Amino acid sequence: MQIDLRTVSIQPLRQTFDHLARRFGDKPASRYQEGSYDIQAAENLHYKPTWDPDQDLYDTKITKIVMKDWYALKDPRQFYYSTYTLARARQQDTTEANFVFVESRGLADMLPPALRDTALNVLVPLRHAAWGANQNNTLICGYGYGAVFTQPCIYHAMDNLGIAQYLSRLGLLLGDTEALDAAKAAWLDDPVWQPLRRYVEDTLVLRDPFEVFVAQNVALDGLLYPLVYGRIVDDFLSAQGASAVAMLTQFMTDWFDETKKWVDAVLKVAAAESDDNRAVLQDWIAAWSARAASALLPVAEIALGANADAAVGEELAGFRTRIQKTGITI
Amino acid sequence: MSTVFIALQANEETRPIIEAIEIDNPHAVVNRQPAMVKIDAPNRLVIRKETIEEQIGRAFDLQELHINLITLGGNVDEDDETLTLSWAE
Amino acid sequence: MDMKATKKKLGLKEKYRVMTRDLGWEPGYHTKEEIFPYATYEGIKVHDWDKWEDPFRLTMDAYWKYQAEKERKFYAIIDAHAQNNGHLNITDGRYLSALKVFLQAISPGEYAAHKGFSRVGREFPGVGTQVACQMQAIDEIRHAQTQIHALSNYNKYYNGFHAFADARDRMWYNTVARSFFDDAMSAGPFEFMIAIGFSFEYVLTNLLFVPFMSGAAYNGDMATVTFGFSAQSDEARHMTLGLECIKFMLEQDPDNLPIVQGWLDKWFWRGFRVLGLVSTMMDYMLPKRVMSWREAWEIYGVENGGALFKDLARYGIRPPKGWDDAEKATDHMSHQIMLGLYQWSFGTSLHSWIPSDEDMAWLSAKYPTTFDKYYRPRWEHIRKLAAEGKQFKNFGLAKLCQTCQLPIVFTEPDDPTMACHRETTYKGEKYHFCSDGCQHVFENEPEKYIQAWLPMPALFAELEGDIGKWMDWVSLRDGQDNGDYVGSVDQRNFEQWRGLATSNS
Amino acid sequence: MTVAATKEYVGVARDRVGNFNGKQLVYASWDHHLLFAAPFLLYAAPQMSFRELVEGPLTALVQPDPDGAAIDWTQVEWLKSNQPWTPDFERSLADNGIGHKDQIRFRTPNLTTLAVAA
Repeated sequence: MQIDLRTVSIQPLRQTFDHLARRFGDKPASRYQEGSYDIQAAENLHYKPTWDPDQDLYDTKITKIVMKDWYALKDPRQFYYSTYTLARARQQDTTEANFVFVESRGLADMLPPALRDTALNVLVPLRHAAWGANQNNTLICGYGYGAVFTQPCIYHAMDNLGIAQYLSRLGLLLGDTEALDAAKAAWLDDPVWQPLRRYVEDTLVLRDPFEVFVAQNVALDGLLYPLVYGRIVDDFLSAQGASAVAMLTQFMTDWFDETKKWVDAVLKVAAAESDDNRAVLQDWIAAWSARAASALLPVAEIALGANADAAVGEELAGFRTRIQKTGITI
Repeated sequence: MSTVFIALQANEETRPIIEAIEIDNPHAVVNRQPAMVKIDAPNRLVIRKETIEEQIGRAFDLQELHINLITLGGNVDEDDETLTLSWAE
Repeated sequence: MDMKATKKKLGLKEKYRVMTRDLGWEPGYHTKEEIFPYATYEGIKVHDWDKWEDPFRLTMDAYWKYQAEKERKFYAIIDAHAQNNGHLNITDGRYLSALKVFLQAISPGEYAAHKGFSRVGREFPGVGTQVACQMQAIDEIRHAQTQIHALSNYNKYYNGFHAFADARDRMWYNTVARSFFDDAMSAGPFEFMIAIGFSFEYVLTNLLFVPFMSGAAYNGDMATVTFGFSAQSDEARHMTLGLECIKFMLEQDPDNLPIVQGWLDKWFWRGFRVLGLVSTMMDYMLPKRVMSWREAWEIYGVENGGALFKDLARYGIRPPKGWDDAEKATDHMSHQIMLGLYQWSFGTSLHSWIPSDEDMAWLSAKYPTTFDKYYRPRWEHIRKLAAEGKQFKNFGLAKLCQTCQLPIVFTEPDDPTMACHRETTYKGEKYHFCSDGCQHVFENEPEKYIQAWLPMPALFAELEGDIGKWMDWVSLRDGQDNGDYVGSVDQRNFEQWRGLATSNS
Repeated sequence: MTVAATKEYVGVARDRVGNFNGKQLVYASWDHHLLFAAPFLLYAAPQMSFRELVEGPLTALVQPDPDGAAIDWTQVEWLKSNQPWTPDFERSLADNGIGHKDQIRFRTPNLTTLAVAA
């Protein structure tokens, strides 16, 4: 029996789930709201973790940041799995087309060798830094509190993995597997890369999820992305005729523009919550951004030479202006 | 003898894939259930990219299987050309 | 040097290695123990993380592409379902109870798995393992969300769905699944992988998703079929990860075998008990049934699980300790749990009912050695009470198992007429269990299980047994969410709306 | 056995008697009468006499069983913690040694209406 259900008009009993009606009123909820708010267990947690019996399974006390409601840390992009995945699939189509364009037209081979080497030397070791970022965001997602704050972090972690893989492909395209091996050797032993590697390893031993968020997503990424993908790739390399490289890193440029809106929104709400939060954030950002700037200086020198110092200084000033808008002064 | 299996959603995209699996695995048994096709085979089942491409007339990446895959049983070994399910004999 | 001439074509395995495995490095500024502080305390010895085999070698580009395609298909169907009153296509309003169990008990489990895999995706020291776990972490939040989105439209028209978030933390039958996931998450990373990655995903989720989703298809519920099969397509990767992880542990060091075997014994039994709810969904809550719990157990438990343990025998693994008891319980559990749900239905955010003659004939055919002998007399007596206007309500509430948290509805493995009574005393406190399996789990780690939050005792400790207050506390609306399906608001609405759809009056 | 943990792991029992407002939990189960899906959970003061427990909540709860009205409480066989045991009806639960979360069982060998179909 086929029923023509479209002809039936019936009144719903309610518009949404109770926990969403309590937050937003009894009106149809968005899929972001349905998929994010209050979906983490909150009460009657059964057992203490064996990996740290001083913690609860979901614990607000493992960070110095204090929130009355962790669900206040809304993602302005309103990403849930589906919107996130569709957005990245579209970007992946573009990136794929860019790689095919560069490869099929032999643009990589047309790069002046010096520029190609600069691109390889600056970019390919960064795949290891991106891997560190993946680890850090996975930790924030795992131990942070409340899906609204933590789900963007697993998306961010997968993005970091994607970026590490795009950088690997870039290395393979411009320099084959030898480029990857050389980059790893540089990451491990070249003095140029040691301050940054040390920075990354220092973040990997942090256990306060919000401090990890600051050290990685705010401080390091906030300086690294505009410096490397904006200033070095899009400006410096392109101006000398290596715009093919910029095609291969377009994902990173677009991604940083998109994700920093989320990062800023989180900072803004957390800082507005209390003076204590603001003070903690201020200390963290000041300390980690100063370290990030000095760790990135030798990296910038690979491409910019003597101009690197000024470039990093300008990025740091730009970073301060950006952070200022979230209500935090450094 | 143990049974390995793969289950795929029953739809237009999987019809030629299932045919390809039948061609490569004459010993397999195809069970059609609501919305799902489950293919059982003793100990071993091999899915070949080439055979699927012959059925659908276009290039096929074996990882496309994930879109319509429901479940499987057996140790998985995947390379560019084949996906093999097996139990130790 | 001409790069182009020397460029190598990388195969899938090699490409995956350079794109993923090679991203990690040996730390120089901190020790591995500082970076991965939870990797060793469980006693699992790993000598070489590079021996980890990645079963499916998905890089992020492929992941985004294929998952986006699945998402587009899924939401197209969910949108159409909502726009076209798809809920009226289901065979009968009774079917909704199965969906209510799903949303209250299983979807929160998906979210817990998401959190757990995020944690182990950070805690394992090997890159291959980390990436595999992270992909599972992001898949699991997908499952929680697709389930909530698929069932959201049902919530608008039917009772019992609206308070799933409250019910997750407070409702008595939901603590069964909650405590299972809490148990896994409070364990170390290796045990978590055995619990969720291996026992739950590999040995048990086929039983949850495959026959039950075929059942949803039989019952006209395309929304559920879609989220079920769409989720299960990720599970194929997850199951393979679980199997890979267990093989990896067993290959790394012979000392790992007894630890792994102990976890298998524990988690097989924990998982089997959680699936008790699914047995009831399959045998009682699907108006049109695709196969019985017993038949599903034959295919996915005995045949598939048997093949798996035969395969693992080469490492010295034997089938889990509770295997024989599980086999014996399979002909009883769905009846025992449904009888419980029915007599406590004043306290459930779902409806239950007395099986019809036709249902009982089916149950008797599917369970020829047990249904008529043990369960039909009880149902017929309950039906007689209802006919006399004395619906059977058991206000005695229930003794719960300290480990699995189910009401102790189960009988002795070899005597279906005798309730299973197991108790022990630990540090001067009495604890009760539903089975030898659950008692063993407790006795191996008593300091863990004494902490269990048991909802029935809590009703007395916190609310002095006041059922009305308790209903407010769990957001259960008396007379709407609970009780017998017959005479319920859900029944009235479903039949009325369906009437509108099939006639011109 | 001990719990494998990164540091000392001590659990706090959630259902200690002190949490029950001066009362206690008692479980009661009627052997071979599985119409009642699980043993009953009773909430009682330790000073309550055994007779009050039996003639009050227990008698009320067993009524839905066709054998419920036929129980002769003076004839039933009792077990406590699965061991044969004889209660004193006039004394309190505490004096009968029924502690918090103890389970009592009772047997009525002659009453078998719903036990097993022929």
